[in-house]
Amino acid sequence: QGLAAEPLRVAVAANFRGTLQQITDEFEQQSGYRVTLSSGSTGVLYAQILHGAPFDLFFAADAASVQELAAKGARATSGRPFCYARGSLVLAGGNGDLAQLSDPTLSMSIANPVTAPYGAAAMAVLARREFAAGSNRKLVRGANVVQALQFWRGGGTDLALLPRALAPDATPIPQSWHQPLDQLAIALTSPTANPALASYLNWIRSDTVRTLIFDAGYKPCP
Amino acid sequence: MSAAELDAIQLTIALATITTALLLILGTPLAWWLSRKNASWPALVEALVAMPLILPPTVLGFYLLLLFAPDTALGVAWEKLTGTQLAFSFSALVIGSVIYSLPFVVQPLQAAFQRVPEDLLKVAATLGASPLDQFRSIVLPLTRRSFVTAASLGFAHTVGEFGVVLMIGGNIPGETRVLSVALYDYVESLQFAEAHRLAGGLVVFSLALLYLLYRRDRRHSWRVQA
Amino acid sequence: MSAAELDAIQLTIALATITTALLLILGTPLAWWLSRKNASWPALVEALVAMPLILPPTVLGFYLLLLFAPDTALGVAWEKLTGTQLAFSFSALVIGSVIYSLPFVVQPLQAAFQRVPEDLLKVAATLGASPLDQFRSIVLPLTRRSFVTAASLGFAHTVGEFGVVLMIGGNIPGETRVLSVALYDYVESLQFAEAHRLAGGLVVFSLALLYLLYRRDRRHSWRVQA
Amino acid sequence: MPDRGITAIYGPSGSGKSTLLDCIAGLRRPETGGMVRFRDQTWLAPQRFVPPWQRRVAYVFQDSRLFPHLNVQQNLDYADTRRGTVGGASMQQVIHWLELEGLLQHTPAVLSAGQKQRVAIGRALLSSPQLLLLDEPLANLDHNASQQCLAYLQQLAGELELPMLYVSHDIEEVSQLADHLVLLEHGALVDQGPMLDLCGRLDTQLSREEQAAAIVLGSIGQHDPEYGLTELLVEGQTLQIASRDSPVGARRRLRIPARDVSVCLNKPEDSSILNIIPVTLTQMKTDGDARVLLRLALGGQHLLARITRRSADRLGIQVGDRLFAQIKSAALLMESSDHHE
Amino acid sequence: MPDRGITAIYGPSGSGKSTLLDCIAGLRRPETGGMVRFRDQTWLAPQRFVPPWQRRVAYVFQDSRLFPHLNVQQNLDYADTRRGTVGGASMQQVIHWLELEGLLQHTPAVLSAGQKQRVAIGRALLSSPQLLLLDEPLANLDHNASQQCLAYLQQLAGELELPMLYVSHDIEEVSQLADHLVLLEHGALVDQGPMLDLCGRLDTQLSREEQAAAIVLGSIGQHDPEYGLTELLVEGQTLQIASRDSPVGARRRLRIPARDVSVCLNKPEDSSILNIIPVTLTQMKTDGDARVLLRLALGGQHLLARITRRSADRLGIQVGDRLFAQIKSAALLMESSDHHE
Ligand SMILES: Nc1ncnc2c1ncn2[C@@H]1O[C@H](COP(=O)(O)OP(=O)(O)OP(=O)(O)O)[C@@H](O)[C@H]1O
Ligand SMILES: Nc1ncnc2c1ncn2[C@@H]1O[C@H](COP(=O)(O)OP(=O)(O)OP(=O)(O)O)[C@@H](O)[C@H]1O
Ligand SMILES: [Mg+2]
Ligand SMILES: [Mg+2]
Repeated sequence: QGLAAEPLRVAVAANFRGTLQQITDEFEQQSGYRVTLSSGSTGVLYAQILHGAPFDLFFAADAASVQELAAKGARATSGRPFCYARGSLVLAGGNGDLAQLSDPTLSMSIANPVTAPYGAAAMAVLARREFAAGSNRKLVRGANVVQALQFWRGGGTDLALLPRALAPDATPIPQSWHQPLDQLAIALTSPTANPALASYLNWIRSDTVRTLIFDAGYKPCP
Repeated sequence: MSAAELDAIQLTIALATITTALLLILGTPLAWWLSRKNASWPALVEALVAMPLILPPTVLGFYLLLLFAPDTALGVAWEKLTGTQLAFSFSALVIGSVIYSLPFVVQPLQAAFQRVPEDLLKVAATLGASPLDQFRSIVLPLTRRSFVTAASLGFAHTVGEFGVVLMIGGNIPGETRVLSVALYDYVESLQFAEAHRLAGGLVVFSLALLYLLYRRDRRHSWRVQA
Repeated sequence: MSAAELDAIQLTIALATITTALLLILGTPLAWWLSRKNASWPALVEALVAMPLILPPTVLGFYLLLLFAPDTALGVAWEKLTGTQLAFSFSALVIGSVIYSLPFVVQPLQAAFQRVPEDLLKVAATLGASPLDQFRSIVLPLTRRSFVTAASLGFAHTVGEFGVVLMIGGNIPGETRVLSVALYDYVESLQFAEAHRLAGGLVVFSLALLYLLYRRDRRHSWRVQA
Repeated sequence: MPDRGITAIYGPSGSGKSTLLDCIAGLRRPETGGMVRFRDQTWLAPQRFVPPWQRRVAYVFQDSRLFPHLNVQQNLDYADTRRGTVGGASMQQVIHWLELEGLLQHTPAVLSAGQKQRVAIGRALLSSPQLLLLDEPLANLDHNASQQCLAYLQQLAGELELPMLYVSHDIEEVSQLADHLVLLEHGALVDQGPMLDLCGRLDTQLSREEQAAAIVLGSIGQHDPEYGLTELLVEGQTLQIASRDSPVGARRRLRIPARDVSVCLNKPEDSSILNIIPVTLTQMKTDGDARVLLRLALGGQHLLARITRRSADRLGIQVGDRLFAQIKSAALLMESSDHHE
Repeated sequence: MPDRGITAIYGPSGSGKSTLLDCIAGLRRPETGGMVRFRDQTWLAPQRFVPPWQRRVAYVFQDSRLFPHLNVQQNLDYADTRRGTVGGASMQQVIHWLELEGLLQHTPAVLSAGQKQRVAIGRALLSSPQLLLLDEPLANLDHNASQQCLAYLQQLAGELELPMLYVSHDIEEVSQLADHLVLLEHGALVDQGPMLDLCGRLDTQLSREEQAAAIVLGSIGQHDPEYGLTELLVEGQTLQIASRDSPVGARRRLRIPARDVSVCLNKPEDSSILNIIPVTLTQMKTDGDARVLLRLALGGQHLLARITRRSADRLGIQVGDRLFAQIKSAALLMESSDHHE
């Protein structure tokens, strides 16, 4: 196989990095291609891609930024956006009862609803009429889901609304309570010119990887 | 300008002002002590003061968060004393900012104090000035320029800091959501127009403020003679 | 320690060293110029130098990114000149760090230069020392302490900085993924044990380094006489 | 050392004069320990150290050390607002004495060296200390200005009963001003005692100086307003000195430099030298290659005369001879008050 | 001003002496413009300003201004490595002359004021300038040390042909050293000219000084080794002065302070005063209340004598009288070489 001197460069939203690392390690072993992962928040990666970041592939934590990239077409966004995972929310902490969401004495950490889809989803959950009693709770916003997790684990919030990937054992929130949390990816360079990219894209869509993603706490894409 | 932005601006000014005041109150005696000790172990204190510079803000914030949590000694003591939780409070922001910006205040002051001519302090002593009086009447005016530097570095850095603040503050609107965090939110959520507007305002305002400050300082300058 | 960590450490040391060297090379004449001008418009330059402090690092990074992008004048010129892209390169990190850390170098140096007794420079001039020679033989040794301060602030801040670096560097392993970013990655991917280890190593190492530096500096101190 | 009057500290450069003052002011601790006491206060003892700001000692440093961030007026105010006792010279007085009127708004950087020193003296006086230390305060002043300063210092020492320690290597200044003398060399005390005793002896450090001089004590006699002269009665003899308004009968000191005194065997009658008095030669000492120093008794007091060895031989003078001392009248201007005896 | 020899700048404190030197060194630009030229170099003109480091002028400042971060040896080296010309005093010579051997490893902070000043002089000499500016360099030195320095400076001026501008308010120092004199007051030139001319006149600033003195020029006559005396022939008269090893016939200057000269109508025979010479009274001027200053012609040269008005009246002297001037021999020690006439 023609081993490219240049490694394949993959940009990945920070919260998916761990999972993608596993996936990529296996790909590197099997294919012999080199892949480097660059993580950051989705917003940062988006801005970087818009301004010439040398990435071949972009795994976002949301749908909007990828769709916007595709729409802008500012770069050679080849191919269409595709969903690689669908997230779901869980309630961590407390006694596991969803009724706690209406208790104003329990503090809560979520991801920033302005920047993180999981944060927006969490807000949608909290805004439900049945939890209106808890609207005076202390609500702490982490910059991203990881910080929301840290606030709950180390910083002393009682509860947290997190992606299931971060807290697999916590109480699931019904999917219908919020917008679907599809996570989209998009190729930024042409797979036809880069055999490594083509091979990697195939690998991502393989069943092995689907299982890996599912095991990591995500639901399959529709 | 939105109400949320006004909130953030107000909070930022309060945080930076209180932090700068505390920095000067704590940093001045520390810098003085460091500048007058000739032993070598205070070098360890100097190195410790510089530590917050080395750690990336989020990492520093993470450790501070661990320190401030309600189940730590500090968290428990704070809750006993004030009845409120320390983590995610404005007080936590202040403490974090003070720790984070301490080197910016201590280092310039220490360097300045070290260059205050000992001879002038001796004269003041023979004229009946106690050490505190000497400090107030000789050292302070002679090092005014460095106080301006230290205070402006400390203030600016507190305004600009966001890693630590984000981590220990929890981005609570009206309580711990300061301007830098608001700005960060705009960039992260791809609202670039809003980001430009806020950043532009911040830059113009601080530029004007610093310009006036530095110009005033230049007017009152004097020179040491050998 | 993993190969990736070693890469990051090596990159960090290279970045901080080059940045500090550049900061001293650029900051020294700038600080000297600012310290000797008595007009009031250089106060504007002073305020400009302090600007990077005010903007949150990611925001500053964002604007630098806009500046460095391949389709801007700077990006195009750079590509013409070097044949490589500026954004997301090590060079971009260096430029960004220099801009970001400039106030930490310029401000202490300026304050120090301002306190160099003019009289001593006059003596040196009558002994045949040209201005450059005066600077080298009188000003530099007299302000050595402030150079230590400036260099250590600049170095430490470059090591600790990550918002700007993450934004304009793009977290590319072996190229722009420095220690602070690696640390961030560990935290983000919940590898807290690795994060603690790396942060602990960083703290111990820098503490030892700064301690030795400051202790050495204390040994060679002298005092101005009035 | 006496705690009253003016004590001069005299010694070559590097002999430890400034160091001694530093120790007295508490700015430096003697390495070998030691004691410093002032009146009923112990300032330094093995277990005791009174910090300088509690000693109420004002110090005029060899370099003037004005505060560079304050102008002249503010430098003076600095001391004035921290004055130890209520008495002492007032701001107006000090400004007037030292002629600082025109300088008040200047910053130290633009002052000439002499002006700086005057401001430093003024600043020290305004702190109204219980002891004044002066380290060559007049080194940068011209002759007239330093004469004027000396007169004011003397007046202060008298009126305010402010004891002073005065470091100088100008022996004229010293003997004009001081009541008591401390001689230092290589950091050690060589000699000390009342000015009058030390000056009249041939065996001290002082007599070896080019400017050796004796000091005699007399009382004011008649004034001669026509010629501006005053009589000073010393041991029954009359010396004519330039008038100052001293009351008749007042005791005054007179410094007579050895180089201004010559001797002759008979009293010359047609000389312009006014003061020719009979003395007895009590001691002779060769002084260098060409000269001898004579000690001449005038009643209980002594004069010094420095003449060439050749003259001594030519006149054939011997110890015990009765001679006439001629004192160049112009030299007699340095009359100084003598409150402290 | 002459570009050779030693020019003294004399004036009261604050009269602008230091300011003048600053302008010459290029450290300050005169506000009103002006010109500074040295030999064939123009240092300051309306369109020209030579920066100080190109003027090769060494400057001993009134405050010594040693570099605080360098020890004594390094301070000297600083000048030595930047010396203008190849010639000039060597490091060994300077250290020896100024007795700096024991101080080389000291930092300026621990030196006494006099020691600092000696180092500053040494540093200036080592830069081997084409012009040496000295601003009261001896103010903090004791009599012996300053005499020694003066001698070396004079030697330097002669041997190295190094012109000097010497600021001082000590007229003895000035007249001992200088060939040329510049009198300043309130920032303006009052008088200037060769030392000898200015000193012998009654109408100058100088004659009003307490230490007014005339300077006479003579040639060395016989030595008298037994008594350590040397004859100096001045206008046909013989003066006895203390020996120095000057070759017979050499021209020498002699400073004779007015206060050391008295007059009498007849020549006294039994006085210890060796030098009694016939003179003619050419001018009389009252000097203050009690005294008169006499100008005495000695051939083409002049002496000054200061006597009391009473003596003048008693002796009834008048302009034109032939008198005898008595010169106190001890005063004659201040002989100085005179290479530059
Ligand atoms: N800290 C010190 N360490 C070593 N030597 C010192 C220290 N301080 C002073 N000396 C030395 O002590 C001696 C006395 O210095 P001091 O300043 O008292 O002299 P001084 O009599 O005032 O002389 P001057 O008339 O020149 O001012 C000097 O030889 C000086 O070098
Ligand atoms: N920059 C300035 N602005 C205003 N006045 C000044 C400035 N520099 C000097 N002067 C004044 O000029 C006068 C002359 O000062 P200078 O230092 O030349 O005197 P000096 O003759 O050296 O006196 P001294 O014998 O006391 O050293 C002083 O009255 C001083 O106050
Ligand atoms: Mg001294
Ligand atoms: Mg002067």
